[in-house]
Amino acid sequence: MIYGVSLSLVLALLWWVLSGYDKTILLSFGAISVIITMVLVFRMRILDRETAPFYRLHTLVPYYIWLGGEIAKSNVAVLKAALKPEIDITPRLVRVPVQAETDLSRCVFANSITLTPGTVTIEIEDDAFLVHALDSAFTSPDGFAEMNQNASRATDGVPS
Amino acid sequence: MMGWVNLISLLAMALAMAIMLGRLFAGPTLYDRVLAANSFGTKTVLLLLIFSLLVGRADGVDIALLYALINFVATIAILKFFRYRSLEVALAQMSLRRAIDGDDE
Amino acid sequence: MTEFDWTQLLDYSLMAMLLAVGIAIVRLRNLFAIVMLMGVYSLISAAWFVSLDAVDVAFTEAAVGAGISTVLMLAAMLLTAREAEPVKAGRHWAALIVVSVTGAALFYAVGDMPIYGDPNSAANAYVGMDYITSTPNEIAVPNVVTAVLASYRGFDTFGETVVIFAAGLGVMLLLGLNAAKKEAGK
Amino acid sequence: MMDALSLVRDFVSIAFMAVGIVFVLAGAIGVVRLPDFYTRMHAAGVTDTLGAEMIVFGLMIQAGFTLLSAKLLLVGFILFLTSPTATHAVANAAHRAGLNPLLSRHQPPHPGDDPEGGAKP
Repeated sequence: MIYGVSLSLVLALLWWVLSGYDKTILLSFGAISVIITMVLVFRMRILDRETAPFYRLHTLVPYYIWLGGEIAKSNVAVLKAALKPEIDITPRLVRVPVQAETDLSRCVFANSITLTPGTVTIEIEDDAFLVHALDSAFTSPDGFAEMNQNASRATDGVPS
Repeated sequence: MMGWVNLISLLAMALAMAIMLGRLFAGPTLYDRVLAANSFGTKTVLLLLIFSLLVGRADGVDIALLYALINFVATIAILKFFRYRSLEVALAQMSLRRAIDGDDE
Repeated sequence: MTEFDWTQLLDYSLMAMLLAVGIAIVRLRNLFAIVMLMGVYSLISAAWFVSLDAVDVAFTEAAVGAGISTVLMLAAMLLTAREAEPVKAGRHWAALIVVSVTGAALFYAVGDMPIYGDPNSAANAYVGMDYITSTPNEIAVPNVVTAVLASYRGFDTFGETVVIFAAGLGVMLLLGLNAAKKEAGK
Repeated sequence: MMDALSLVRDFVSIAFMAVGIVFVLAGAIGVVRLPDFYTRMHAAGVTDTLGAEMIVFGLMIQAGFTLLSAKLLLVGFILFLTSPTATHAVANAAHRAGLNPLLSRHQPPHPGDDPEGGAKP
Protein backbone atom coordinates (compact mmCIF):
# COMPACT_ATOMS: atom_id res chain seq x y z
CA MET A 1 0.00 0.00 0.00
CA ILE A 2 2.84 2.36 0.85
CA TYR A 3 4.23 1.72 -2.64
CA GLY A 4 0.92 2.71 -4.22
CA VAL A 5 0.66 5.93 -2.24
CA SER A 6 4.26 6.94 -2.88
CA LEU A 7 4.01 6.11 -6.60
CA SER A 8 0.83 8.18 -7.01
CA LEU A 9 2.40 11.09 -5.17
CA VAL A 10 5.45 10.97 -7.41
CA LEU A 11 3.29 10.68 -10.54
CA ALA A 12 1.18 13.67 -9.47
CA LEU A 13 4.28 15.72 -8.77
CA LEU A 14 5.71 14.72 -12.14
CA TRP A 15 2.53 15.74 -13.92
CA TRP A 16 2.46 19.08 -12.19
CA VAL A 17 6.13 19.83 -12.86
CA LEU A 18 5.84 18.91 -16.52
CA SER A 19 2.68 20.91 -17.15
CA GLY A 20 2.87 23.75 -14.66
CA TYR A 21 -0.87 24.37 -14.88
CA ASP A 22 -2.96 25.62 -12.01
CA LYS A 23 -6.53 25.78 -13.34
CA THR A 24 -9.04 23.45 -11.72
CA ILE A 25 -10.17 21.70 -14.88
CA LEU A 26 -6.61 20.99 -16.01
CA LEU A 27 -5.61 19.74 -12.58
CA SER A 28 -8.58 17.37 -12.66
CA PHE A 29 -7.32 16.04 -16.01
CA GLY A 30 -3.99 15.40 -14.32
CA ALA A 31 -5.69 13.61 -11.44
CA ILE A 32 -7.59 11.43 -13.91
CA SER A 33 -4.40 10.47 -15.71
CA VAL A 34 -2.71 9.58 -12.43
CA ILE A 35 -5.69 7.41 -11.49
CA ILE A 36 -5.65 5.64 -14.86
CA THR A 37 -1.93 4.95 -14.52
CA MET A 38 -2.41 3.55 -11.04
CA VAL A 39 -5.24 1.29 -12.25
CA LEU A 40 -2.97 -0.01 -15.02
CA VAL A 41 -0.12 -0.57 -12.59
CA PHE A 42 -2.38 -2.50 -10.25
CA ARG A 43 -3.79 -4.61 -13.06
CA MET A 44 -0.30 -5.41 -14.34
CA ARG A 45 0.74 -6.35 -10.79
CA ILE A 46 4.12 -4.72 -11.09
CA LEU A 47 3.76 -2.62 -7.97
CA ASP A 48 6.61 -3.67 -5.73
CA ARG A 49 9.81 -2.31 -4.31
CA GLU A 50 11.39 -2.10 -7.75
CA THR A 51 8.61 0.01 -9.24
CA ALA A 52 8.58 2.42 -6.33
CA PRO A 53 12.08 2.42 -4.82
CA PHE A 54 11.48 5.53 -2.75
CA TYR A 55 11.81 3.87 0.61
CA ARG A 56 15.61 4.02 0.43
CA LEU A 57 16.01 7.61 -0.67
CA HIS A 58 17.73 8.56 2.57
CA THR A 59 20.59 6.15 1.82
CA LEU A 60 20.55 6.36 -1.98
CA VAL A 61 20.99 10.12 -2.10
CA PRO A 62 24.21 10.18 -0.03
CA TYR A 63 25.46 7.25 -2.08
CA TYR A 64 24.95 9.10 -5.35
CA ILE A 65 26.61 12.20 -3.94
CA TRP A 66 29.63 10.06 -3.02
CA LEU A 67 29.50 8.53 -6.50
CA GLY A 68 29.45 12.02 -7.98
CA GLY A 69 32.82 12.69 -6.38
CA GLU A 70 34.22 9.46 -7.82
CA ILE A 71 32.81 10.35 -11.23
CA ALA A 72 34.46 13.76 -11.15
CA LYS A 73 37.83 12.24 -10.24
CA SER A 74 37.83 9.61 -12.94
CA ASN A 75 36.44 12.08 -15.48
CA VAL A 76 39.57 14.17 -15.14
CA ALA A 77 41.71 11.07 -15.63
CA VAL A 78 39.85 10.07 -18.79
CA LEU A 79 40.06 13.63 -20.04
CA LYS A 80 43.84 13.57 -19.65
CA ALA A 81 44.07 10.22 -21.42
CA ALA A 82 41.95 11.39 -24.33
CA LEU A 83 43.60 14.74 -24.84
CA LYS A 84 47.26 13.75 -24.56
CA PRO A 85 48.99 14.60 -27.82
CA GLU A 86 50.27 11.03 -28.00
CA ILE A 87 47.67 8.48 -27.00
CA ASP A 88 49.24 6.12 -24.50
CA ILE A 89 46.77 3.76 -22.89
CA THR A 90 46.61 0.14 -21.82
CA PRO A 91 43.02 -1.09 -22.09
CA ARG A 92 42.18 -3.92 -19.71
CA LEU A 93 39.43 -6.48 -19.37
CA VAL A 94 38.98 -7.49 -15.74
CA ARG A 95 36.58 -9.68 -13.82
CA VAL A 96 35.20 -7.95 -10.76
CA PRO A 97 33.75 -10.18 -8.04
CA VAL A 98 30.35 -9.07 -6.79
CA GLN A 99 28.83 -9.55 -3.39
CA ALA A 100 25.24 -8.45 -3.42
CA GLU A 101 22.10 -9.58 -1.69
CA THR A 102 19.51 -8.41 -4.16
CA ASP A 103 19.15 -7.70 -7.84
CA LEU A 104 18.62 -4.03 -7.10
CA SER A 105 21.97 -3.76 -5.39
CA ARG A 106 23.72 -5.63 -8.25
CA CYS A 107 22.04 -3.30 -10.68
CA VAL A 108 23.11 -0.19 -8.79
CA PHE A 109 26.67 -1.48 -8.56
CA ALA A 110 26.87 -2.29 -12.28
CA ASN A 111 25.39 1.07 -13.12
CA SER A 112 27.88 2.81 -10.89
CA ILE A 113 30.78 1.08 -12.64
CA THR A 114 29.43 2.18 -15.99
CA LEU A 115 28.71 5.71 -14.81
CA THR A 116 32.29 6.16 -13.69
CA PRO A 117 34.16 7.04 -16.84
CA GLY A 118 37.06 4.76 -17.66
CA THR A 119 35.21 1.60 -16.65
CA VAL A 120 32.22 -0.01 -18.32
CA THR A 121 30.42 -3.19 -17.31
CA ILE A 122 30.16 -5.25 -20.46
CA GLU A 123 28.86 -8.56 -19.21
CA ILE A 124 26.96 -9.64 -16.13
CA GLU A 125 27.68 -13.11 -14.79
CA ASP A 126 26.45 -14.94 -11.74
CA ASP A 127 28.91 -13.66 -9.20
CA ALA A 128 31.10 -11.32 -11.19
CA PHE A 129 31.02 -8.54 -13.74
CA LEU A 130 33.24 -8.35 -16.79
CA VAL A 131 34.57 -4.81 -16.82
CA HIS A 132 36.44 -3.05 -19.56
CA ALA A 133 38.78 -0.32 -18.39
CA LEU A 134 40.36 2.37 -20.47
CA ASP A 135 43.68 2.13 -18.72
CA SER A 136 45.29 -0.15 -16.18
CA ALA A 137 45.14 2.75 -13.74
CA PHE A 138 41.38 2.31 -13.41
CA THR A 139 41.38 -1.34 -12.33
CA SER A 140 42.32 -1.25 -8.67
CA PRO A 141 40.43 -4.04 -6.87
CA ASP A 142 40.15 -1.94 -3.71
CA GLY A 143 38.21 0.74 -5.54
CA PHE A 144 35.71 -1.77 -6.88
CA ALA A 145 35.32 -3.40 -3.48
CA GLU A 146 34.67 -0.04 -1.84
CA MET A 147 32.07 0.84 -4.46
CA ASN A 148 30.41 -2.56 -4.05
CA GLN A 149 30.23 -2.13 -0.30
CA ASN A 150 28.77 1.34 -0.54
CA ALA A 151 26.25 0.29 -3.18
CA SER A 152 24.93 -2.65 -1.20
CA ARG A 153 24.80 -0.58 1.97
CA ALA A 154 22.75 2.03 0.17
CA THR A 155 20.28 -0.40 -1.38
CA ASP A 156 20.01 -3.28 1.08
CA GLY A 157 21.04 -1.57 4.27
CA VAL A 158 23.57 -4.28 5.10
CA PRO A 159 27.31 -3.89 4.60
CA SER A 160 28.24 -7.08 2.79
CA MET B 1 26.28 38.85 -20.28
CA MET B 2 24.59 35.47 -19.79
CA GLY B 3 23.30 35.73 -23.32
CA TRP B 4 26.84 35.68 -24.66
CA VAL B 5 27.84 32.79 -22.46
CA ASN B 6 24.84 30.79 -23.61
CA LEU B 7 25.52 31.68 -27.23
CA ILE B 8 29.12 30.54 -27.01
CA SER B 9 28.12 27.31 -25.31
CA LEU B 10 25.45 26.79 -27.95
CA LEU B 11 28.01 27.04 -30.71
CA ALA B 12 30.45 24.85 -28.78
CA MET B 13 27.72 22.23 -28.55
CA ALA B 14 27.13 22.48 -32.29
CA LEU B 15 30.88 22.01 -32.80
CA ALA B 16 30.85 18.90 -30.60
CA MET B 17 27.92 17.58 -32.63
CA ALA B 18 29.86 18.16 -35.83
CA ILE B 19 32.88 16.32 -34.44
CA MET B 20 30.61 13.45 -33.46
CA LEU B 21 29.23 13.34 -36.99
CA GLY B 22 32.74 12.50 -38.19
CA ARG B 23 32.75 9.35 -36.06
CA LEU B 24 29.21 8.59 -37.16
CA PHE B 25 30.24 8.68 -40.81
CA ALA B 26 33.54 6.89 -40.36
CA GLY B 27 32.77 4.41 -37.58
CA PRO B 28 34.21 1.13 -38.77
CA THR B 29 31.82 -1.07 -36.84
CA LEU B 30 28.13 -0.75 -36.35
CA TYR B 31 28.54 -0.33 -32.59
CA ASP B 32 30.68 2.73 -33.11
CA ARG B 33 27.81 4.22 -35.01
CA VAL B 34 25.23 3.35 -32.38
CA LEU B 35 27.46 4.85 -29.72
CA ALA B 36 28.04 7.99 -31.75
CA ALA B 37 24.32 8.35 -32.47
CA ASN B 38 23.49 8.00 -28.78
CA SER B 39 26.10 10.54 -27.79
CA PHE B 40 24.91 12.83 -30.56
CA GLY B 41 21.42 12.64 -29.11
CA THR B 42 22.70 13.64 -25.67
CA LYS B 43 24.41 16.64 -27.22
CA THR B 44 21.20 17.58 -29.04
CA VAL B 45 19.36 17.52 -25.73
CA LEU B 46 21.95 19.87 -24.23
CA LEU B 47 21.80 22.10 -27.30
CA LEU B 48 18.04 22.42 -26.98
CA LEU B 49 18.29 23.18 -23.26
CA ILE B 50 20.82 25.93 -23.82
CA PHE B 51 18.86 27.34 -26.73
CA SER B 52 15.60 27.49 -24.84
CA LEU B 53 17.26 29.38 -21.99
CA LEU B 54 19.02 31.66 -24.44
CA VAL B 55 15.83 32.81 -26.12
CA GLY B 56 13.86 32.58 -22.88
CA ARG B 57 11.19 30.11 -23.94
CA ALA B 58 10.41 27.11 -21.82
CA ASP B 59 9.03 25.02 -24.69
CA GLY B 60 12.44 23.80 -25.75
CA VAL B 61 12.91 22.08 -22.40
CA ASP B 62 9.89 19.87 -23.06
CA ILE B 63 11.30 18.88 -26.42
CA ALA B 64 14.64 18.14 -24.80
CA LEU B 65 12.92 15.89 -22.28
CA LEU B 66 11.15 14.05 -25.07
CA TYR B 67 14.45 13.68 -26.89
CA ALA B 68 16.26 12.26 -23.91
CA LEU B 69 13.57 9.59 -23.62
CA ILE B 70 13.28 8.81 -27.33
CA ASN B 71 17.04 8.68 -27.75
CA PHE B 72 17.25 6.03 -25.07
CA VAL B 73 14.37 4.00 -26.46
CA ALA B 74 15.77 4.14 -30.00
CA THR B 75 19.22 3.02 -28.85
CA ILE B 76 17.79 0.08 -26.96
CA ALA B 77 15.52 -0.82 -29.89
CA ILE B 78 18.43 -0.83 -32.33
CA LEU B 79 20.52 -3.00 -30.04
CA LYS B 80 17.69 -5.43 -29.35
CA PHE B 81 17.26 -5.69 -33.06
CA PHE B 82 20.89 -6.59 -33.59
CA ARG B 83 20.93 -9.03 -30.76
CA TYR B 84 18.00 -11.02 -32.06
CA ARG B 85 18.07 -10.02 -35.73
CA SER B 86 14.38 -9.19 -35.55
CA LEU B 87 12.13 -7.04 -33.47
CA GLU B 88 9.45 -9.67 -33.27
CA VAL B 89 11.77 -12.28 -31.85
CA ALA B 90 12.98 -9.72 -29.34
CA LEU B 91 9.42 -9.00 -28.26
CA ALA B 92 8.53 -12.69 -28.15
CA GLN B 93 11.59 -13.44 -26.03
CA MET B 94 10.62 -10.70 -23.64
CA SER B 95 7.09 -11.98 -23.24
CA LEU B 96 8.38 -15.53 -22.90
CA ARG B 97 10.74 -14.45 -20.14
CA ARG B 98 7.94 -12.63 -18.39
CA ALA B 99 5.75 -15.71 -18.59
CA ILE B 100 8.51 -17.83 -17.03
CA ASP B 101 9.13 -15.28 -14.30
CA GLY B 102 5.42 -15.08 -13.64
CA ASP B 103 5.23 -18.83 -13.13
CA ASP B 104 7.93 -18.70 -10.54
CA GLU B 105 6.07 -16.25 -8.37
CA MET C 1 18.42 47.49 -39.71
CA THR C 2 18.16 45.68 -36.43
CA GLU C 3 20.98 44.18 -34.47
CA PHE C 4 22.53 41.05 -35.88
CA ASP C 5 20.77 38.00 -34.50
CA TRP C 6 23.56 35.70 -33.43
CA THR C 7 21.30 32.69 -33.09
CA GLN C 8 21.34 32.65 -36.88
CA LEU C 9 24.75 31.02 -36.54
CA LEU C 10 23.04 28.07 -34.91
CA ASP C 11 20.65 27.80 -37.85
CA TYR C 12 23.53 27.83 -40.30
CA SER C 13 25.52 25.22 -38.43
CA LEU C 14 22.48 22.99 -38.13
CA MET C 15 21.81 23.36 -41.85
CA ALA C 16 25.43 22.52 -42.63
CA MET C 17 25.11 19.39 -40.50
CA LEU C 18 21.89 18.46 -42.29
CA LEU C 19 23.67 18.80 -45.62
CA ALA C 20 26.61 16.70 -44.44
CA VAL C 21 24.30 13.97 -43.14
CA GLY C 22 22.33 14.03 -46.39
CA ILE C 23 25.45 13.61 -48.49
CA ALA C 24 26.64 10.81 -46.23
CA ILE C 25 23.29 9.03 -46.56
CA VAL C 26 23.60 9.16 -50.33
CA ARG C 27 27.20 7.99 -50.32
CA LEU C 28 27.05 5.16 -47.80
CA ARG C 29 26.23 1.60 -48.85
CA ASN C 30 25.65 0.07 -45.44
CA LEU C 31 21.92 0.18 -44.79
CA PHE C 32 22.15 -0.03 -40.99
CA ALA C 33 24.38 3.01 -40.97
CA ILE C 34 21.90 4.80 -43.21
CA VAL C 35 19.02 4.04 -40.84
CA MET C 36 21.00 5.47 -37.98
CA LEU C 37 21.97 8.53 -39.97
CA MET C 38 18.33 9.12 -40.83
CA GLY C 39 17.52 9.10 -37.13
CA VAL C 40 20.28 11.64 -36.61
CA TYR C 41 18.94 13.66 -39.53
CA SER C 42 15.56 14.02 -37.91
CA LEU C 43 17.19 14.84 -34.57
CA ILE C 44 19.03 17.73 -36.21
CA SER C 45 16.02 18.92 -38.15
CA ALA C 46 13.87 18.87 -35.03
CA ALA C 47 16.47 20.98 -33.24
CA TRP C 48 16.31 23.34 -36.20
CA PHE C 49 12.51 23.51 -35.99
CA VAL C 50 12.80 24.53 -32.35
CA SER C 51 15.15 27.30 -33.35
CA LEU C 52 12.59 28.42 -35.97
CA ASP C 53 9.84 28.64 -33.32
CA ALA C 54 7.92 25.64 -34.67
CA VAL C 55 7.80 23.75 -31.38
CA ASP C 56 4.82 21.58 -32.29
CA VAL C 57 6.45 20.44 -35.51
CA ALA C 58 9.62 19.66 -33.61
CA PHE C 59 7.65 17.56 -31.15
CA THR C 60 6.17 15.50 -33.97
CA GLU C 61 9.48 15.23 -35.77
CA ALA C 62 11.23 14.00 -32.65
CA ALA C 63 8.59 11.40 -31.85
CA VAL C 64 7.93 10.15 -35.36
CA GLY C 65 11.20 10.82 -37.17
CA ALA C 66 13.71 9.82 -34.55
CA GLY C 67 11.68 7.28 -32.64
CA ILE C 68 9.09 5.37 -34.60
CA SER C 69 10.50 5.58 -38.10
CA THR C 70 13.89 4.25 -36.97
CA VAL C 71 12.21 1.19 -35.57
CA LEU C 72 9.99 0.83 -38.65
CA MET C 73 13.03 1.12 -40.94
CA LEU C 74 14.81 -1.59 -38.97
CA ALA C 75 11.77 -3.83 -39.26
CA ALA C 76 11.66 -3.16 -43.00
CA MET C 77 15.32 -4.05 -43.31
CA LEU C 78 14.52 -7.57 -42.21
CA LEU C 79 12.97 -8.07 -45.61
CA THR C 80 15.85 -6.66 -47.65
CA ALA C 81 19.59 -6.98 -48.02
CA ARG C 82 22.01 -5.33 -45.65
CA GLU C 83 23.96 -3.52 -48.35
CA ALA C 84 22.58 -1.26 -51.03
CA GLU C 85 23.45 -2.18 -54.59
CA PRO C 86 25.20 0.54 -56.55
CA VAL C 87 22.82 2.19 -59.01
CA LYS C 88 23.89 2.64 -62.60
CA ALA C 89 25.00 6.16 -63.36
CA GLY C 90 22.53 6.50 -66.22
CA ARG C 91 19.58 6.49 -63.89
CA HIS C 92 20.92 9.47 -61.98
CA TRP C 93 20.16 11.86 -64.80
CA ALA C 94 16.39 11.43 -64.72
CA ALA C 95 16.37 11.84 -60.95
CA LEU C 96 18.58 14.91 -61.19
CA ILE C 97 16.20 16.53 -63.68
CA VAL C 98 13.15 15.84 -61.50
CA VAL C 99 14.88 17.17 -58.42
CA SER C 100 16.16 20.29 -60.16
CA VAL C 101 12.75 21.13 -61.62
CA THR C 102 11.08 20.68 -58.22
CA GLY C 103 13.75 22.73 -56.53
CA ALA C 104 13.44 25.51 -59.09
CA ALA C 105 9.66 25.59 -58.64
CA LEU C 106 10.06 25.81 -54.87
CA PHE C 107 12.57 28.62 -55.18
CA TYR C 108 10.16 30.43 -57.50
CA ALA C 109 7.40 30.01 -54.93
CA VAL C 110 9.57 31.48 -52.17
CA GLY C 111 9.15 34.88 -53.85
CA ASP C 112 5.42 34.85 -53.06
CA MET C 113 5.82 33.96 -49.41
CA PRO C 114 5.37 36.61 -46.72
CA ILE C 115 8.42 37.78 -44.85
CA TYR C 116 9.30 35.64 -41.80
CA GLY C 117 7.26 36.90 -38.88
CA ASP C 118 5.27 39.45 -40.89
CA PRO C 119 2.26 40.49 -38.77
CA ASN C 120 0.19 41.30 -41.86
CA SER C 121 0.63 37.97 -43.60
CA ALA C 122 -2.40 35.81 -44.32
CA ALA C 123 -1.56 33.31 -41.61
CA ASN C 124 -1.45 35.97 -38.90
CA ALA C 125 -4.15 38.39 -40.02
CA TYR C 126 -7.54 36.64 -40.21
CA VAL C 127 -8.98 33.85 -38.05
CA GLY C 128 -5.62 33.06 -36.49
CA MET C 129 -5.80 36.12 -34.28
CA ASP C 130 -9.40 35.29 -33.34
CA TYR C 131 -8.40 31.86 -32.18
CA ILE C 132 -5.52 33.22 -30.17
CA THR C 133 -7.62 35.87 -28.44
CA SER C 134 -10.74 33.81 -27.80
CA THR C 135 -9.31 30.41 -26.89
CA PRO C 136 -8.40 31.26 -23.27
CA ASN C 137 -11.99 32.46 -22.65
CA GLU C 138 -13.94 29.85 -24.56
CA ILE C 139 -11.85 26.76 -23.85
CA ALA C 140 -9.63 26.34 -20.83
CA VAL C 141 -6.92 24.43 -22.68
CA PRO C 142 -3.76 26.56 -22.79
CA ASN C 143 -2.40 25.19 -26.06
CA VAL C 144 -4.12 26.91 -28.98
CA VAL C 145 -3.25 24.20 -31.47
CA THR C 146 -4.84 21.57 -29.24
CA ALA C 147 -7.94 23.72 -28.83
CA VAL C 148 -8.28 24.19 -32.59
CA LEU C 149 -7.77 20.51 -33.35
CA ALA C 150 -9.90 19.04 -30.62
CA SER C 151 -12.68 21.59 -30.31
CA TYR C 152 -13.08 24.12 -33.12
CA ARG C 153 -12.31 21.47 -35.72
CA GLY C 154 -13.41 18.55 -33.60
CA PHE C 155 -15.42 16.72 -36.27
CA ASP C 156 -12.60 17.12 -38.76
CA THR C 157 -10.12 15.63 -36.33
CA PHE C 158 -12.54 12.84 -35.47
CA GLY C 159 -12.77 11.92 -39.16
CA GLU C 160 -9.00 11.95 -39.53
CA THR C 161 -8.61 9.74 -36.50
CA VAL C 162 -11.12 7.25 -37.86
CA VAL C 163 -9.28 7.14 -41.19
CA ILE C 164 -5.93 6.58 -39.52
CA PHE C 165 -7.36 3.93 -37.23
CA ALA C 166 -8.89 2.10 -40.21
CA ALA C 167 -5.61 2.29 -42.09
CA GLY C 168 -3.72 0.91 -39.12
CA LEU C 169 -6.20 -1.94 -38.73
CA GLY C 170 -5.90 -2.72 -42.43
CA VAL C 171 -2.11 -2.83 -42.27
CA MET C 172 -2.24 -5.10 -39.23
CA LEU C 173 -4.65 -7.45 -40.95
CA LEU C 174 -2.53 -7.52 -44.11
CA LEU C 175 0.68 -8.21 -42.21
CA GLY C 176 -0.95 -10.90 -40.13
CA LEU C 177 0.69 -10.04 -36.82
CA ASN C 178 -1.47 -12.61 -35.10
CA ALA C 179 0.00 -15.48 -37.10
CA ALA C 180 3.53 -14.27 -36.43
CA LYS C 181 2.83 -14.17 -32.71
CA LYS C 182 1.52 -17.73 -32.75
CA GLU C 183 4.63 -18.86 -34.58
CA ALA C 184 6.93 -17.12 -32.12
CA GLY C 185 5.04 -18.52 -29.15
CA LYS C 186 5.58 -22.12 -30.20
CA MET D 1 23.15 44.13 -2.92
CA MET D 2 20.88 42.44 -5.43
CA ASP D 3 23.36 43.20 -8.15
CA ALA D 4 26.26 41.61 -6.33
CA LEU D 5 24.16 38.51 -5.67
CA SER D 6 23.17 38.11 -9.28
CA LEU D 7 26.77 38.70 -10.35
CA VAL D 8 27.91 35.86 -8.11
CA ARG D 9 25.15 33.67 -9.51
CA ASP D 10 26.22 34.47 -13.05
CA PHE D 11 29.81 33.63 -12.30
CA VAL D 12 28.95 30.31 -10.69
CA SER D 13 26.77 29.47 -13.66
CA ILE D 14 29.51 30.44 -16.12
CA ALA D 15 32.01 28.31 -14.25
CA PHE D 16 29.71 25.27 -14.34
CA MET D 17 28.94 25.69 -18.01
CA ALA D 18 32.56 26.25 -18.99
CA VAL D 19 33.61 23.05 -17.24
CA GLY D 20 30.72 21.21 -18.87
CA ILE D 21 31.63 22.45 -22.33
CA VAL D 22 35.27 21.49 -21.87
CA PHE D 23 34.18 17.98 -20.93
CA VAL D 24 31.71 17.66 -23.80
CA LEU D 25 34.24 18.83 -26.37
CA ALA D 26 36.97 16.63 -24.90
CA GLY D 27 34.62 13.67 -25.02
CA ALA D 28 33.83 14.33 -28.66
CA ILE D 29 37.52 14.65 -29.51
CA GLY D 30 38.23 11.47 -27.59
CA VAL D 31 35.55 9.59 -29.49
CA VAL D 32 37.25 10.55 -32.74
CA ARG D 33 40.81 9.93 -31.59
CA LEU D 34 40.82 6.77 -29.52
CA PRO D 35 41.79 3.56 -31.27
CA ASP D 36 38.96 1.04 -30.85
CA PHE D 37 35.30 0.79 -30.00
CA TYR D 38 35.64 -0.03 -26.31
CA THR D 39 37.99 2.83 -25.63
CA ARG D 40 35.78 5.26 -27.52
CA MET D 41 32.94 4.18 -25.30
CA HIS D 42 34.76 5.63 -22.29
CA ALA D 43 35.24 8.95 -24.02
CA ALA D 44 31.53 9.09 -24.82
CA GLY D 45 30.86 8.40 -21.15
CA VAL D 46 32.70 11.58 -20.20
CA THR D 47 30.25 13.58 -22.27
CA ASP D 48 27.26 11.78 -20.88
CA THR D 49 28.07 12.14 -17.20
CA LEU D 50 30.04 15.12 -16.07
CA GLY D 51 29.70 17.23 -19.21
CA ALA D 52 25.94 16.94 -19.43
CA GLU D 53 25.32 17.29 -15.70
CA MET D 54 27.57 20.33 -15.38
CA ILE D 55 25.77 22.11 -18.20
CA VAL D 56 22.38 21.24 -16.74
CA PHE D 57 23.45 22.56 -13.33
CA GLY D 58 24.78 25.74 -14.87
CA LEU D 59 21.49 26.30 -16.64
CA MET D 60 19.57 25.55 -13.44
CA ILE D 61 21.51 28.24 -11.61
CA GLN D 62 20.61 30.65 -14.40
CA ALA D 63 16.93 29.72 -14.27
CA GLY D 64 16.74 30.25 -10.53
CA PHE D 65 14.21 28.59 -8.26
CA THR D 66 11.40 28.08 -10.79
CA LEU D 67 9.42 25.37 -12.47
CA LEU D 68 11.83 25.56 -15.40
CA SER D 69 14.63 24.60 -13.07
CA ALA D 70 12.64 21.59 -11.91
CA LYS D 71 12.24 20.50 -15.51
CA LEU D 72 15.95 20.92 -16.10
CA LEU D 73 16.61 18.79 -13.04
CA LEU D 74 14.30 16.15 -14.47
CA VAL D 75 16.19 16.15 -17.77
CA GLY D 76 19.47 15.83 -15.92
CA PHE D 77 18.06 12.98 -13.84
CA ILE D 78 16.84 11.12 -16.92
CA LEU D 79 20.21 11.53 -18.62
CA PHE D 80 21.91 10.32 -15.46
CA LEU D 81 19.73 7.21 -15.35
CA THR D 82 19.64 6.33 -19.03
CA SER D 83 23.18 7.02 -20.19
CA PRO D 84 24.90 4.19 -18.26
CA THR D 85 22.15 1.81 -19.30
CA ALA D 86 22.57 2.73 -22.95
CA THR D 87 26.36 2.50 -22.70
CA HIS D 88 26.13 -0.91 -21.07
CA ALA D 89 23.66 -2.06 -23.72
CA VAL D 90 25.97 -1.02 -26.55
CA ALA D 91 29.00 -2.60 -24.89
CA ASN D 92 27.15 -5.79 -24.07
CA ALA D 93 25.80 -6.10 -27.61
CA ALA D 94 29.27 -5.58 -29.07
CA HIS D 95 30.73 -8.14 -26.67
CA ARG D 96 28.05 -10.72 -27.45
CA ALA D 97 28.59 -10.12 -31.16
CA GLY D 98 32.20 -11.11 -30.67
CA LEU D 99 33.92 -7.79 -31.13
CA ASN D 100 37.26 -8.25 -29.43
CA PRO D 101 38.67 -5.36 -27.46
CA LEU D 102 42.15 -4.11 -28.09
CA LEU D 103 44.06 -5.13 -25.00
CA SER D 104 47.69 -4.49 -25.74
CA ARG D 105 49.44 -1.30 -24.86
CA HIS D 106 48.44 1.15 -27.49
CA GLN D 107 50.81 3.80 -28.70
CA PRO D 108 51.01 6.02 -31.71
CA PRO D 109 51.80 6.57 -34.61
CA HIS D 110 48.32 7.36 -35.62
CA PRO D 111 45.71 4.67 -35.24
CA GLY D 112 44.83 3.70 -38.75
CA ASP D 113 41.10 3.18 -38.45
CA ASP D 114 40.24 3.64 -42.02
CA PRO D 115 36.78 4.95 -42.74
CA GLU D 116 34.88 2.55 -44.93
CA GLY D 117 33.95 5.28 -47.35
CA GLY D 118 31.62 8.15 -46.73
CA ALA D 119 32.00 11.88 -46.71
CA LYS D 120 33.72 13.64 -43.88
CA PRO D 121 32.40 17.10 -43.22
